[in-house]
Amino acid sequence: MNDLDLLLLVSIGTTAVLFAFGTWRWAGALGTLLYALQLALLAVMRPELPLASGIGFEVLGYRLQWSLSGLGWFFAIITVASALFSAWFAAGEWGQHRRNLRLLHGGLALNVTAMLILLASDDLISLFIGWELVSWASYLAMVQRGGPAMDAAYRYLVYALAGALAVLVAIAMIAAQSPALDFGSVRVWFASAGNGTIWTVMLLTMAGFGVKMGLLPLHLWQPAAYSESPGPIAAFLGAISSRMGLFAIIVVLAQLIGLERLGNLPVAFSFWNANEFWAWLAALTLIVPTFIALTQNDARMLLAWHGIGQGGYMLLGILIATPLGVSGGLMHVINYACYQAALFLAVTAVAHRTGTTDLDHLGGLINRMPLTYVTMLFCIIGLAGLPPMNGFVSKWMIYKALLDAQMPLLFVAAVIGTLGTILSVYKLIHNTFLGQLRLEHAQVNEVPISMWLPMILLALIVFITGWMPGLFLDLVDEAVVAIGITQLPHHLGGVDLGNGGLDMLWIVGVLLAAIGIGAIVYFLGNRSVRVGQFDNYAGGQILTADVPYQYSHQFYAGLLRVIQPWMRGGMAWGERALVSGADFLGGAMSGLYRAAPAGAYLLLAVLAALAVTLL
Amino acid sequence: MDFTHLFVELVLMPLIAFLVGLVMVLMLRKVRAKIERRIGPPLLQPLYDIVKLYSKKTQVSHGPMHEIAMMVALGGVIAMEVFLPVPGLNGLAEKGDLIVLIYLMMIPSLGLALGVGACANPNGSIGISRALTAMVAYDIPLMIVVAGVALFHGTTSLPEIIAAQQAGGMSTWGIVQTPVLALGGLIAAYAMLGKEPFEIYVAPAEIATGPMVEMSGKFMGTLFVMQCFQLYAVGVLYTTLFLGGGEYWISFLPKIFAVVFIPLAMTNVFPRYKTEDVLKWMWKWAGGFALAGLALVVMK
Amino acid sequence: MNASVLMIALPLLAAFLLPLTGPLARWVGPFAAALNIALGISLWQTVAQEGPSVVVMGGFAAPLGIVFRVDTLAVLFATALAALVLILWPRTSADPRRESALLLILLAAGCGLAFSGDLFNLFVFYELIAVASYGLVAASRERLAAAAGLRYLVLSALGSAFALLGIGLVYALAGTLNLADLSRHADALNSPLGLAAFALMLLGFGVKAELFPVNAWVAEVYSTATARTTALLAGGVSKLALLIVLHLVLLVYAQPAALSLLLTLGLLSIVSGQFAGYRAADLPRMLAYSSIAQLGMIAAAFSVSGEAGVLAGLALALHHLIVKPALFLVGDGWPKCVDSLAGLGRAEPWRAALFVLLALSLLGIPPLPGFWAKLLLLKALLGMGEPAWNLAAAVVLLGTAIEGAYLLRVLQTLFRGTTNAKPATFGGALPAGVLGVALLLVMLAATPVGGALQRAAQQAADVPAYVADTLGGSPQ
Amino acid sequence: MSTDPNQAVACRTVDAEERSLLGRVLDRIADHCRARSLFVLHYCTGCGAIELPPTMTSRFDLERVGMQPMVTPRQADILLITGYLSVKTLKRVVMTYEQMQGPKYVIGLGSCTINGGMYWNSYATIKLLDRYIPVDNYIAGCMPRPEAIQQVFLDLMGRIDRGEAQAWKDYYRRYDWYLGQQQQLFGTNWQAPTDVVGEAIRYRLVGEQTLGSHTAHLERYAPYYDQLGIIRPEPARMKARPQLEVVSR
Repeated sequence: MNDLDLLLLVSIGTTAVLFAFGTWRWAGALGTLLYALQLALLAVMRPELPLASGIGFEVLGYRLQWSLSGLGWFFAIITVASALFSAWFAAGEWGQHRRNLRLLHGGLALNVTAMLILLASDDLISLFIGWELVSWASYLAMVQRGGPAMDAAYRYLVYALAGALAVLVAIAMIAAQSPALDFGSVRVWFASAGNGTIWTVMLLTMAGFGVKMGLLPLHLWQPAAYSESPGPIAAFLGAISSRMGLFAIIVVLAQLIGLERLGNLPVAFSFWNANEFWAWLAALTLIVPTFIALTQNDARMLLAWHGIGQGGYMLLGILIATPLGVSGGLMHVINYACYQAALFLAVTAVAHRTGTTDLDHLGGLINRMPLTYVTMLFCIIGLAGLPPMNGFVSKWMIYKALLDAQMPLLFVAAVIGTLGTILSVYKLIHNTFLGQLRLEHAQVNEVPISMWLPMILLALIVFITGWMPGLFLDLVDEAVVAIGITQLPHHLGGVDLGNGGLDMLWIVGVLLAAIGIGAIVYFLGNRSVRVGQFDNYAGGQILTADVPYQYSHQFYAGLLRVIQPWMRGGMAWGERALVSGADFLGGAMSGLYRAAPAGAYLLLAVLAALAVTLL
Repeated sequence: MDFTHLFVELVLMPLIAFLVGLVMVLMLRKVRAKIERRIGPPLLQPLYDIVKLYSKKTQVSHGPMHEIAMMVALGGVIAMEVFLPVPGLNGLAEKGDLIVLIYLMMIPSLGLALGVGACANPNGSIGISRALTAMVAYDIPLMIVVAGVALFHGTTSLPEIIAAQQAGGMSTWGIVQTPVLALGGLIAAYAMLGKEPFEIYVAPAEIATGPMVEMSGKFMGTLFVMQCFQLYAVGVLYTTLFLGGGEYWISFLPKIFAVVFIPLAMTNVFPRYKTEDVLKWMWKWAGGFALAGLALVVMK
Repeated sequence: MNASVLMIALPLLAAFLLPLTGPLARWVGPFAAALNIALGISLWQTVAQEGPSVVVMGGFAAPLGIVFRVDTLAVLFATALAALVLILWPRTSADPRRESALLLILLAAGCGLAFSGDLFNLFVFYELIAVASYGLVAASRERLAAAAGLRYLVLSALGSAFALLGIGLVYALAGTLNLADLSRHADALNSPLGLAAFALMLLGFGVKAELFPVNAWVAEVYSTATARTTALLAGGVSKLALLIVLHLVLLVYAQPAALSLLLTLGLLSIVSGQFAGYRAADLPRMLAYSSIAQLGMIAAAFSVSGEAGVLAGLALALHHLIVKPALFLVGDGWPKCVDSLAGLGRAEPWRAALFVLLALSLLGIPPLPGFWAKLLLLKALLGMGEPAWNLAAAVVLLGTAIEGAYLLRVLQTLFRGTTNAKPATFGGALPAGVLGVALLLVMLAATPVGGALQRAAQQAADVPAYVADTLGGSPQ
Repeated sequence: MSTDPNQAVACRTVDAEERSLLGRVLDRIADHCRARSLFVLHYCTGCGAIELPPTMTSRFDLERVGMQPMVTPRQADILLITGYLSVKTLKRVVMTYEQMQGPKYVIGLGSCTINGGMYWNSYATIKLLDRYIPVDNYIAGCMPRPEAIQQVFLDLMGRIDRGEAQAWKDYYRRYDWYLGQQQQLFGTNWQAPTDVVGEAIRYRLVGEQTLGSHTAHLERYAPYYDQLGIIRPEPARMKARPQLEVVSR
């Protein structure tokens, strides 16, 4: 039994234990410890990668085997760490007075197990098994709050099921032609397959795996499903769940088909190749949901929409296919997991205290919940991709790689996404923490340490790895090598390139020093007196708490007046059209059976058959 | 690199930026006065204003975030200057490239935005919402321009871009080589200055100077200092990208003043656009020119 | 006497002796079915060791005489049917004698159908099954059931007539009804008239196999008959009808036109069944429509020539044989209307969990057995490499997605909210539980089961061997 | 801790005579700059506002002497009251004045601010502005010409430069008196959002008359406002209260 077997065993054990003792008072703490153990195991097995599991089956001539490559290991680290922080957050006060705690803890552990199984898969069948496990495990995590959450989860599952079937068809296609389904053989098969076949397989798999990732136009389920799930679960799902789709896409596009082949695969009737096609789809995925996020009035929905958009960056980075781009894309996965988890936790903390996440009904909480504010501040800077947080580093790598790879328009697309992100994260923090405190929140207090400590730790990780991106780039290297890309030379502060590098040690250092100078200049002036929020310029009006003096609704009215005409909800319309199409066909078919002039059908059918065969 | 040398550079670069920026602010006000047939303020007026504001005896703060935001905003602009190479001083331009610079330029605005939010004044919030919208308006063309420049020179390192332009005298300047791109960049730089017709976020008569509504004393003073840095940074950035940077201060200073002067000379004859019109206008014209320029670069 | 003949004779004998057994009557049937299973297992071992064998009746060799062909496929179907009958044996019944007799006759006829090597015998056993099933359907005392039963009777009789017509045509064209012999004379049937015969047989047998245009009885009967009868019809009888079709396409009609016809009907079944199920508001109807679609998938699988198709169809058929009866049994006693199921998941967690398990397997979620069946089906369809079959894969995809949508709706409803209703009696707990456990066992033993199915399919698809075995290798 | 509120809180603003030489030099520089950089907030409710455009624009060009119009009290140095003030607008003026940062200057423009002018008989207008807020300069006339306005500005600048324009401190030092005048007009429950007493303590500007019977009304009505959720005492203000009691004894 090697480390991988042990890890899977511990993970399955965690699930079992947490389902068994989920309602126990210390279940959350126990879960946290068990995730820490899994993380330790992952750390231990790092030198042994890729590590093949001793478990394996052979069914119908197909060998099912599991092996953790550097890529899977990289994602596994993020998965387990996300679960660790989510469980930690739920372990204390947050979880104390909740029903369904068994489902919460057990569901989380089940998700981790399923994801580990997926990440360790080494052939298409085990990949598919892992994929379905992940789908259903996340369904279990999503439905917990009942009501609208169930509707959202149902929508997700229908998408996921249809997508999985598309993947299954692709696997069957490969199975019909390739002698075996392990990654090695499939790679060989892809090398010899024709363009048309590859396109079909690729479209099918992207349709399937793209569902989970929220690749346009398959993303519609995601915001509601994530934001309706319980806070820590939303943090976990938001941080890593969708990235499973990315993982599978990387496996198919980069590991099996190969990025070089992708570049040689033409799109019919155009100048494009497959690489550019997917890159533009990724660009759309990063732009459209980001600007939809801008229109959201619910903090969780806003974050969930951004989750989709950020996925676009990762895919875009990987499709650039240069070491810089791939490293950037993969690094964005881990960066994003840190700040997205912390953001969801922060929003959950706010909801825990105020009972709402409606951005029109919050405001001014900065003085009441300063630590939550700091968390959110650090993490929105990360999400927006501005220095000095880690989100900037990965985005910089993607930008730079795009420019180096002569893709200026994609670069501009990526920047547009970033601009939209900056706008909506400011809206998020402004409407939650800044502006006027509402009367009903005047007595709100900071969340207890069991909740703020994990958040703050994540926020610190976001900052420290922004300062020293080399820490994460080391992890990324494992994955990059596993994909078969040259390792990116880097140092603790960033990367050195011939034509303009990045050294975050210096940049953040200078920024901090300059802020110090700013502080000195600031303190040159006389000391200030702190005034209340009603001592405020209002054109001579005396402010009162019964009249809200806050600007939050339709925050970017001017911008929205320009871009809203473009948001016609085309994809939602398409979805509705599909549903009503199915309804219509369903009506027609059940009408056919219900009318049931049975004998007549038979006679007609016989006559038709005779007519067809004899004439 | 010699550490002392670097340290001197790091001190000198913001200092020069501030002093030149003061003169630019004076120029801004003088130009306006001349166009309105007034005499205008005395030479030391920008300095008077700043000293006056810092020496206010009572200061109103809306909480720690309000104060920290001021430090971050000022720190951001100072940090920005050391990544902008000027004649003889490269600072940290090797450690961060053009993209880093552009993103560093957003830090002060974001810091300010947080501080303004902490002031809890909706006028300020509206101002920030408009300022960020304006950022979307001008940053998209600007980024297209940046992409064009980076593509044209095959690098994002500012010293290399400058060196490439200085290689053959004026004929290798960006404005000669890529004139359409330079035009798009100029319009974007104009909007970056936030003067009429793009000053939607200040709008004194409408939202009481927007972000500045609750800024008093040293807070306002910090904003005045920031304005100096920002005017300078826009001038230097544009000069670096399209006017061959600077070999000597004697030739460099006229260029950056010229860059700032052109918008300032135009701005006084305009009223103010509506927010959505700024977006449309910038995307249509600045974005159009920038895209055309980019297309020309790609075709080369 | 060969075990295969015993498997037919024993239940028949038991059925006839039933009136004489007095107080033991209620034990006779299960005993006979259990005996059949034991016989089937012994036969399985024999076949595994010695290969397929042919039993000649009355001393006349094929093609003149009646032959039984005992191969893995036949044994599998016969044993599975016996097991199903045993599992579904009614513990309480209004008229135990009559129902027992009908069940035993059905069992005997089913075994006979599985073993028969000749078209006419197939038809005879098919008719016997039909008669038994009319009785079973009519056993329900509801008026609606009676109406549905009548319609079923009429349709089935019409279907049988057409099938007989088709068999007659075949006989006229080829001069023989022995399948092995027909296989040699397949060329004679490769004409419009031969194809017409196939179409007639397909539509005729299709009534029981729930193929597209002739399956209008399905939803009504399944939603009104008792759950056990429904389970038996959906799980067992329909498979037997498809077995005839399999024999036909495998041995006689391996021509593209016939396969295309089968595929077309299969696909239409899938589409119509799934979409009708999507719109269905009550659970038995929904399951009935799902059953139509599933059988359509099996038909589509059988339309793939060669071993891959047989394997996929076989896997799908056996999987459906386990899952669908269990689903009907679980749903029995619950409110019929899907919307009224709300909260039952909390009230009866184990029952709901069983339903979930079965539904997931039906959808083909790994690692449940349904997944392997679906993978085999898709692989077989795509392995043909022809546009129509590729399209079929797409249709299967679409159909399963729709099936997922409506089955998930049921699952969703089960766990939504709470109910005040008292838990309904779960009459079918034992059989459904047994079937569920069987499903899990198959999942765990995927490797050996898969191997066995592969061997069965290999054997079944080996047409020359079949012909040689049956006709003794004699040249004509 | 001393009970003298001016000693109680550490602060860098001290009276000129207490400051070191360097401090005095810095003060001198600051005053010089203050005089040359005056931002004006026009409180234009009266007709005198019509004289301001020519004063500011090219005919007379106020920017020559470093004056600029500003739109919020936070940024302004001079509050320019351009005419009559009704009781209602006076509330706004007081609030605006309190929101300005010291050193701050008030200029009353026109006769109305001095004696009510043509509104002498009106029940709704005030007669003398400096009963309610300290006024640095008045400009008599109905209405005064731009030249007169400029003259006053220059006078004010000179006094600022010399460090003589300290009227704003008077408001802190005699807050109780000013508040009493205000309360006469607005009622004893009058409360502006700015915590003047707190600021006076903070910046060591507490005088003999900073606290008194009128400021006690603030205390009295504070719970009433709290209950209505209208003006909540902020932390700084809460801290200042205990010391207040010490002083008022």
